[in-house]
Amino acid sequence: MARVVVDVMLKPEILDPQGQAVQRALPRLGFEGIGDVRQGKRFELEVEGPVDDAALARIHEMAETFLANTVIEDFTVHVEDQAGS
Amino acid sequence: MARVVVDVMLKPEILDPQGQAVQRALPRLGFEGIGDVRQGKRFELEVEGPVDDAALARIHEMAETFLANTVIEDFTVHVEDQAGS
Amino acid sequence: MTLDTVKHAAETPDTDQPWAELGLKQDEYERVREILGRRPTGAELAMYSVMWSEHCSYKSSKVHLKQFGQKVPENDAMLVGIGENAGVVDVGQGYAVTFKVESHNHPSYVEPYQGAATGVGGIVRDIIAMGARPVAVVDPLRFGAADHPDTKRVLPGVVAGIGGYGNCLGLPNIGGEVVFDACYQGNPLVNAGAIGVMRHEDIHLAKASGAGNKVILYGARTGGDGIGGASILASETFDDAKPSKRPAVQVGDPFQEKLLIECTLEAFAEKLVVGIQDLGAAGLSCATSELASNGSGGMRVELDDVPLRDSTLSPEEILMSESQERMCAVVEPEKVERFLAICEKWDVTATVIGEVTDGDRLEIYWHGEKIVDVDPKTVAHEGPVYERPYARPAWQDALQADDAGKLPRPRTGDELREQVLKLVASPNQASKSWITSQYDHFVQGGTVLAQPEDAGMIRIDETTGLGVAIATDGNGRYAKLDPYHGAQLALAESYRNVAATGAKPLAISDCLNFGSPEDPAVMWQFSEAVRGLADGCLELGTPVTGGNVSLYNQTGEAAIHPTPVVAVLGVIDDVSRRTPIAFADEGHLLYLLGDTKDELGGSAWSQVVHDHLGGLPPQVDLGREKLLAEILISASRDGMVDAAHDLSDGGLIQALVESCLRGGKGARIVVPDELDPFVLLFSESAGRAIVAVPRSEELRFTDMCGARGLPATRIGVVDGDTIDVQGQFTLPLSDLRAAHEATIPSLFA
Amino acid sequence: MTARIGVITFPGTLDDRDTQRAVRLAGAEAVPLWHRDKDLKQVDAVVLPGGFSYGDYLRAGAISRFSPVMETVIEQARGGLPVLGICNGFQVLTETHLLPGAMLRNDSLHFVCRDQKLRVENAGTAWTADYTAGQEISVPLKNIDGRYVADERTLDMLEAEGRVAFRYLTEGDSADGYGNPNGSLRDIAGVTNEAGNVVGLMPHPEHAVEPLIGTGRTDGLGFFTSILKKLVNA
Ligand SMILES: Nc1ncnc2c1ncn2[C@@H]1O[C@H](COP(=O)(O)OP(=O)(O)O)[C@@H](O)[C@H]1O
Ligand SMILES: [Mg+2]
Repeated sequence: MARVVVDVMLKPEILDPQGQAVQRALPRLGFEGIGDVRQGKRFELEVEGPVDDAALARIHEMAETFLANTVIEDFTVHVEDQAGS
Repeated sequence: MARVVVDVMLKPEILDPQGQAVQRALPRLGFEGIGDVRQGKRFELEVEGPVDDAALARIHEMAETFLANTVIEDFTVHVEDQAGS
Repeated sequence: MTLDTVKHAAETPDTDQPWAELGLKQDEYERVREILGRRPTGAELAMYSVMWSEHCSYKSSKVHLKQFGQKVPENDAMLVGIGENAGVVDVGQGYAVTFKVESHNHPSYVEPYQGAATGVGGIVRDIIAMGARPVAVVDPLRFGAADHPDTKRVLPGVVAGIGGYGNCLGLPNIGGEVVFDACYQGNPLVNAGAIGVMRHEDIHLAKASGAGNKVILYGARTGGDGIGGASILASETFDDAKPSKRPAVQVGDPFQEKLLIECTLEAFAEKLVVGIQDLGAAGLSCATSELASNGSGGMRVELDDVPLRDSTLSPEEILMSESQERMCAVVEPEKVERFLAICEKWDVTATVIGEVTDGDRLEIYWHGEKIVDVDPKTVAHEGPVYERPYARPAWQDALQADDAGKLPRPRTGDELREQVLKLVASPNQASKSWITSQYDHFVQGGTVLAQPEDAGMIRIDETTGLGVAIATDGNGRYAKLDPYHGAQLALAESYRNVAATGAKPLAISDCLNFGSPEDPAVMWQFSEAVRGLADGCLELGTPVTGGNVSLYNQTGEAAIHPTPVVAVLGVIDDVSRRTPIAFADEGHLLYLLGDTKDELGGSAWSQVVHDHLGGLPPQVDLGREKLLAEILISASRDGMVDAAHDLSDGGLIQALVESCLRGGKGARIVVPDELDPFVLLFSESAGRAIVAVPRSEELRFTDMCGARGLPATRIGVVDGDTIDVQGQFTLPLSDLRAAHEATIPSLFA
Repeated sequence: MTARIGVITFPGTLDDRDTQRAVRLAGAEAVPLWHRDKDLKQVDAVVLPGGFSYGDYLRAGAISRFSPVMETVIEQARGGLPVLGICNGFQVLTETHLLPGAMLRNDSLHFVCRDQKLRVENAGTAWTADYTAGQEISVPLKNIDGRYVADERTLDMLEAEGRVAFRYLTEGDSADGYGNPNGSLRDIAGVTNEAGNVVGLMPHPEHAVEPLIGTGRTDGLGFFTSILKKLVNA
């Protein structure tokens, strides 16, 4: 089984309260030098069968219609490197 | 500014009802062939200054003590490919 | 590109301007030019266009809403009336209460979670802006058919959004409605209401006075979200075919709003605030022009000082942005430091962006250049007013002639039993606890009554037990059959709900949800409903303190049912006297109060069993409603009844089932001789309630009803674990519970 | 002299005023504490109330845990200061590792607000002495991140040491408040540290202290009378 990852992030112009809360906390915890934080979702899908173009197209559609809300979110799909990241 | 990504996922042995809810919904939406879904968090950090070993070590510590709760979560840190993924 | 300054605008009268894209009509644009004596700058055009939108200017509804100010009942409870962020009523002991309902319909269809969440956020800011601490929220909701796939998308998102925002703010959700009807399929109604409490001396108004006073913008940074969003979106028919018309959705940050509440209340407590305004629809355009317009002086604003989330925003965008969780306060110069310190304490960003001036102009500067120079009244209060044509629709007669009386009725006990089970399991009549258990009812430690009680009730003084109650109601089916009486029935039901808990109804707020005002049939429905409501309020003695109009609720040509939602606020001197709906004690006698007539037009029965809508709704007798309320309040005060439940959609049987399930006890019912069992159980005659009377109080209670002329019929007793209608059928509570509670989870869980 | 019980307010705390009221109703003095102050004002015990501190945006309790007041609380709790964490307060205590385990999203994925039946498993802690072991109580529950998890070894240790302080009762009808509301492992509703001075639970005893309000029960008052007696008798 191969792993396909869908990353879903709020569009840049949309307020990200979660990311902001993290960013504001960092200096208090002694972590300086982080200019911006955005928090999103990561979906790891275990795909049965080959991850060919057809499968990726289907996952793309799934991300577009279901995993992400494209009114406010962008997404990217990628096949996870077998060696791990 | 460089972007560093921290991915945080629940440990494999911890039940992930969000991932399961997604997985259960997929066949109803007409998407077959996904064996398992796990849902986690993705943090995109904009780092001011160079992303050298020292900076990465700090981000690693930040992830370990703050962004992830290592009682229940695992994390990975990586510098985002400049070309985008 | 050169900055479009006031000077530049005066020099370039012939420049083409995007007034149509911004939603202005040609004559409205001409009017702006006439007011200014030149063409508007880009920034001025932006301000006029959002402030003159239907949503912000009430241009189609104003001529009708006037009646609320004309038909004012004698009522000395009113402290602040229509025209402010929310009305305020006196509830005694030095306390004042403010409450209001608003719509967030279109945004909630586009993005259910965020649309509903920001709806709660917006109404709560209206309440804080009056000087009050918010103490509760309510959420009247309407969705398309329960089994339609899109309802499965919209409802869970809306409910999670209302809960997600309200729970995080720490506001108990104590009431609301969930109604399903295919007419709301492409246009769900998400109304949100809030109540706040303050001392009389703490009432604050949205006005900027005192030259030299500082204007402080505080809360979230301004971003590019929802530019022209709520106002434009709510001012047009929602058309699926044009995705480009969907402006950016706003994302709410309830944590930021919680900080905003605490920080604002602390500033009020230290008397640091001269005037205050929340930023909702039309953002800074609205806040600055309303503050300046209501005050005695003018205002000068440095737009460069507005803290931004996105540094690329143009001045027009900054003026139109509908970023959430922002407020604007007017503060005397010597108090500014302390105000900013309080904001810092709560981690709230706060910036002085301008000051009150001697003149009567609103002037806005950008990079040192003047880009707005207007009379704020012309922006905020002197927008266009339309006398839209209205006409009783041609189909109204046929609809009313299609009498529900001709529908086949159950003839045997078994048929009755079957239809009872079907009714209590139907989506509109089923238990909503799957939804309401996603809302915090307990936070703040003041909740005396919450869902599924007739009204929510909050204790506002721990020592004296003073409390307030609120209920919201609106029956679109009744209003479709007869908008005048439909609006009165919404008022009557909400009033009755409040009285059933033992609280005295004081005043109302409303949210009027209708189709397109450009359709004369819709305009007729609207004008009839407003007239009905105004007449009803006059008769009941409950003034309209404020409200909200939501038009353009339709998909294509098809308008929703006219849906006036009415919120009634009541007061109770001592919450320990409150009356719950639960039948909890065996042996208590059940009395049906009021007259039961053969009235099934628009009823739940006609919908559930026959999928029928036609005929006339139940008759309205507001004198009777008043008498019933007096009896219910006296009975509560003097401890004569242990439970009371008003009768409305679903009739007596629905009320019985709810009260029995709530208390875990059954009932034995005897059908009075003069009544047909079907009519007794299913008719929706107004002005009725069922009460449980301890035997020791029976005489006192019936004497009171007799002396005051309210029909009170003994119809049974609390007993056992079944509902038994003598000679007709017996239904175990466990079967009823299963039927009543399974429906909503099976559709949405 | 009565006991002084501190109630901490973090940004986004919601139940601080309710908790102060419960403390007062039990007869103790409620002392408001502010997240930015390290000073605990010499209180005899501390309650971390419920709410959504920092919006719970990262993880429930994750940001509050690093506040100045918590530095002192952590230090003094290790020295025996009685500390009670309710809901968000419990989440903060697990994030600080004063209590083991972690809290995750409810298995229903929904916020749940209801009256909840619990069994008091350990009546020997500073906060439960007025109950008896095995006593069944009903208090409101309201959370979205209430699923208690820990690894098997930790769970076994908690059981063996009697440190499961409260358990959700599961054997009845959910309409009456029975059932595990969130998928917590071993039905755990609350735990205690080894010494019994630090206790955390998801349900809200401070919302069950007055007969008229909320569910109309007073089963939660025992938390506050327990600590009061302990402190006054000490
Ligand atoms: N249906 C209505 N009935 C009575 N008053 C209304 C109604 N609709 C709007 N109003 C009043 O008109 C004023 C402006 O309303 P609105 O624009 O919704 O306020 P806000 O600027 O706070 O959003 C308010 O005082 C409101 O109470
Ligand atoms: Mg307002």
